Amino acid sequence: MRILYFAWVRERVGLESEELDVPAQVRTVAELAAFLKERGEGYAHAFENPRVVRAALDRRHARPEAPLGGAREIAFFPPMTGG
Amino acid sequence: MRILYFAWVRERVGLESEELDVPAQVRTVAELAAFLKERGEGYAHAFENPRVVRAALDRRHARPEAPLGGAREIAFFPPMTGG
Amino acid sequence: MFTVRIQSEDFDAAAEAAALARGRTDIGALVTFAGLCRAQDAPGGAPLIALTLEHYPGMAEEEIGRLIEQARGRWPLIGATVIHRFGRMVPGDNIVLVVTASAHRAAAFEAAEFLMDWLKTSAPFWKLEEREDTRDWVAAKDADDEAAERWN
Amino acid sequence: MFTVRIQSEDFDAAAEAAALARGRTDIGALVTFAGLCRAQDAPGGAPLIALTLEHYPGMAEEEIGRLIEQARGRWPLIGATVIHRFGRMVPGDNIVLVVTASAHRAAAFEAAEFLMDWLKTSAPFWKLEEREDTRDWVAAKDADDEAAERWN
Repeated sequence: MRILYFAWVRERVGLESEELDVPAQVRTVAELAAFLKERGEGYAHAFENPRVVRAALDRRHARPEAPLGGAREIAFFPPMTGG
Repeated sequence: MRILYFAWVRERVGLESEELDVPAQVRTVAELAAFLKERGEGYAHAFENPRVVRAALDRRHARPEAPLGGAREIAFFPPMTGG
Repeated sequence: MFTVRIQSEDFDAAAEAAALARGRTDIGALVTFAGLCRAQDAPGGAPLIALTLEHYPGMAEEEIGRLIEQARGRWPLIGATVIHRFGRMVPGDNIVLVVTASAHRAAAFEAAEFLMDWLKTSAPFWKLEEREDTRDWVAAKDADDEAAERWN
Repeated sequence: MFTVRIQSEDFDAAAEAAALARGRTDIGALVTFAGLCRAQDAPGGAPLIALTLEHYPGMAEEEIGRLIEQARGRWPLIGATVIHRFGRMVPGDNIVLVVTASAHRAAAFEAAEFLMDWLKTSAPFWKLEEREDTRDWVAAKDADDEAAERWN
């Protein structure tokens, strides 16, 4: 699965994107965030407060409980501040 | 007093403006409209339904009961339809 | 900068909005409303050939100036420009322009709507519509009075 | 005509509004909103030097396209154009443009406000502010969420 990071989530993780084989037991957006959080210091910092990190599955906003399903791309980012 | 007419009030009266010596007993906007209504067929048509004719005294909207006071100019016109 | 112009010539909405913003760094929101002459009011009705706008010179500027003062009392405006044309217009032509500038978008949007709503009911302009066989003064709409009253 | 563009280049608000209206006689109301980069947010705070807009390519266009579809479902729009810039901007620069065209002013105003409110909370853009000694990601505002929620 392709994982994208934006804004301060990107800065803390230290990556713009990565390809990852998501283990079968990781089924939802929230479970993936929890899984990533254990991957190192940058990830731990990015996901320290998982409620403020938003996600999009295949470019559509997704809630924490949304199943990853067959999505090819997931993005994690802070609340949006455009406009 | 200078009297101005606009839109269909102007067309019915047949004048854009006129100078008139307003009799002392004509004290309000409504009284002036009633006075004008008696001046001929065009005026009678223009003021046939006095409630739809609006007025401005010295270029400010004025209610029927407003006193003419020392106003130098009064205008009569239909409800506005600009914008 | 607060400006009112009553003119028969067309206006350039873009240039007016740019003029308000030029050289400033405190404007966060710039709202431009252009009102245009439409060909048709009711589906199936005879198409409009032209619209003639009559106005009360002097009072039109003053009344719009008073509306701008009211808007400034309600919203923190940095600038506003209102231009209203008079004379004969054909479908597609510009009729009226309102530009508002503020630090934030809610103030700019609300002030522009307030100015348009009150322009419609209190600025001394009257529309005469020409269609193929008719020539009619437009009747004032209750909906416009209601739109203006919502600000009270 | 409904258009979304995500670009680093500046835009010409006037030309975009004119493009929507060109050759048409059914548009009665054209609303243009331009959001600009301001120098100062809070009185007394350090002035902003620059703003960098990061975005999610692909999703930004798609999400704004979905917002336009929602607006079309709610108001009888004849056209709409949304342009959102990304990259580094300095005070006075344009950031975002929303143009809406409709037969009547209420629809054009409301659709423009709806699009701006939802753009702020759902389009994937993030602002990084540079001040003399600081460099901070802008925090999302509760006021923006509330502005968007009022349409529900």
